[in-house]
Amino acid sequence: MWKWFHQLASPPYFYRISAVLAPWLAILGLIMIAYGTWQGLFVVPMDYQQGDAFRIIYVHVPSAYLSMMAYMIMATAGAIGLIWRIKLAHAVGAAAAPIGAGFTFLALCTGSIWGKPMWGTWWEWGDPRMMSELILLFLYFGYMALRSSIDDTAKADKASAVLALVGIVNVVIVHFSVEWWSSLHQGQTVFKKGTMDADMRIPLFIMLIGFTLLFGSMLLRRIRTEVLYRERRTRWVREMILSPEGGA
Amino acid sequence: MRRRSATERKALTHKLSADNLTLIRGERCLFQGLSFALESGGLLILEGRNGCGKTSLIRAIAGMLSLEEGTIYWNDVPVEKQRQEFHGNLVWLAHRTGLKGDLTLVENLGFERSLRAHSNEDPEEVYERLGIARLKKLVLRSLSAGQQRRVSLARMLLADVPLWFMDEPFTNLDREGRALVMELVEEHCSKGGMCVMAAHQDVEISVPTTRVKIQ
Amino acid sequence: MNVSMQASPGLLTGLGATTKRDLLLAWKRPGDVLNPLFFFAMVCTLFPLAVGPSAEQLEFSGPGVLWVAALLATLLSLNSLFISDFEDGSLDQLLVSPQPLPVLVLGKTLAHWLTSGLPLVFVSPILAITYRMPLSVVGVMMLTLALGTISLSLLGSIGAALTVGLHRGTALLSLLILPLAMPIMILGANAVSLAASNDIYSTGVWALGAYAIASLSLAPYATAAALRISNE
Amino acid sequence: MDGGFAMGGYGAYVWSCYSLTFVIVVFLSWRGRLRQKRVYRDIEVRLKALEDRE
Repeated sequence: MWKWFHQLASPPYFYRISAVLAPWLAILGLIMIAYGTWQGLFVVPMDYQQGDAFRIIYVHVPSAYLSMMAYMIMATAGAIGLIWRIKLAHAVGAAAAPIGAGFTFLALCTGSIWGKPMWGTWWEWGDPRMMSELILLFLYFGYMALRSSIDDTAKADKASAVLALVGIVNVVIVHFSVEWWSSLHQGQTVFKKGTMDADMRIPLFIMLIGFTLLFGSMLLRRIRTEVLYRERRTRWVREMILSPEGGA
Repeated sequence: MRRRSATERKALTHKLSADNLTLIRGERCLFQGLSFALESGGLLILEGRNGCGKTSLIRAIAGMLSLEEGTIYWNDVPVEKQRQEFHGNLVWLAHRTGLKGDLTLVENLGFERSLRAHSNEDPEEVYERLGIARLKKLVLRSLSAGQQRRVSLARMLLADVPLWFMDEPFTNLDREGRALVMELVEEHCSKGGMCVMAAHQDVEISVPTTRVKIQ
Repeated sequence: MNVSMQASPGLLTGLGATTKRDLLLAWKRPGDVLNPLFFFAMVCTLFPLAVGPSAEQLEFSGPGVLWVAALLATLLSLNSLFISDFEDGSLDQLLVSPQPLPVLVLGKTLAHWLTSGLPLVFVSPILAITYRMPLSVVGVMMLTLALGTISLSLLGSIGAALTVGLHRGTALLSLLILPLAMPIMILGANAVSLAASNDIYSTGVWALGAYAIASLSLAPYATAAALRISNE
Repeated sequence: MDGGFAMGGYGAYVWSCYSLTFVIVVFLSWRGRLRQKRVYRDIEVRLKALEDRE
């Protein structure tokens, strides 16, 4: 297991294996998303409380979940990179941030569109989940801004890893403080997490897996780019690129 | 646990060595596979043109810059495993003096004394010798660059450590000042100290010297 | 333990010396201490001009305005926490000192709080009274500001360390620190509001205290790591 | 079929969410692909130039 881990952390090996893996993840993910979307939009009966508007959860929940998972990946990768000095880990962090920011933005937008028919407002300051997502988006922006303003890659890697770790501690605190705050201000009655019927739950489950796979494929592609850039002076990159068949 | 006193520490011989150092800064590989060893009483000079990576190397040896590859040893133990111990044995002198322009000489050196082990030498004598005794009460901002340089030399002399790091010690100094620096290094090494120096000009000195040339 | 005169000075000496040096520097450059205070007062002046001077409005928005202004003023002062040390080479000296870097960093942050947070605490009552805050609430506000600015200084020192030596450091520092500082402001401002409406405000105060203790024990390590990275 | 697309009056909300999701997913993968191509081409150009010089 440990040996395999080390092998995976070797850039040329990772570069080769991810080239095979990424398209399969994408295809599998897209099939599941297509099925889930069709089910979610047309097959699943509408919710008796929210009507057809509840169908938004099939895109909202996966994007909210991915926004947090991307941050977890970013912070974990940062810790691994700082502690064990594995360079590939920093590449993972750099690759996860823009995707995570994209899904956070998506989660905010879909949440807000869902909120309009449900609460009658596009934005509800009193909702702890929306506030946490917003602050998460700011954290992503900070992370990317810090990374892009340091020219030296190695330095940018380490500095942004520290920031990601400080941020992850804070995400938890943000969540609790916002929850306390909204309890003071009588947050609008957010829908209760009622039990969902199985035929509603299964498409959501499929969507979650599909989005995760698609995310994995996007992440792999970006990590490959990062690896290529960081290893641009090494022999294996030189040999691969100058070889007649190339290695895109 | 008993801490070693200065005299005991000086009686010991120390060793600073590096094995297979590689350093990459941004786009450039500054050096590769660099090794050296320095023992008590010796001087290590890092030579090369301006901007060739001397300063990066000396910073890396002092533990301020992380290396791509290689290990630096203090008494045969990797420095990263005993950072505090290693830093307790060195003093750092560089172009940026690390002295506060708004504070007086005495205030500046007083701060340093509370961070680092200090020698038994009388500060007044040291000031006298360096020709800065008259400036004691002045704010450092009002001193010339050469005089500020001498103040940082005073900090070096007042610290009770075997290892001196000097990054370009001759800049901003007149002939007399340069001769003084040489004299101080010779004296330090003859007492069993050691010195790592980065310099872009030739240094003629009667101390066992190791030279590392960086292309 | 036989500590001879030549041994490296102890931790508390290092901590005290760094604090003392920074306080001395602040004393010689009072502008660095006063500017954030003027800024604080000016932001507090802006709000009534923008939203109107009615007593009801002021009473209602007072805690929030004072807290936002305090947050921004602290942010303003954080900028210079490590910059001069970075420029004159003092940072190099701190990094190669035999004292543990987190301790020295704590000393510097303590000095920062004494010259930025604490003056804010003492200036705030004057502005609070102009916002018609009752005296009993002013006490709560001073307490939350004192606790909150400790955390702000500590948390901000991480951001200041990460951005030291960068070209666009100032703007970046706010971008990094503001999201992290939000919980502190939420806790502080709402505790004061609760006190103003005669509610139980102790939850907020306790949480701020816990936050301050947690950041006292964790932030210096992060700042020290960030400084080593930034000064490479 | 009309009832399916109108979503009981919530059609605009539901469809805008799904299209936004589509747009963002496409945007993210397009950006990823673009950057990959750019980095690859930059390295290729640099290496070719180096080879020519030798």
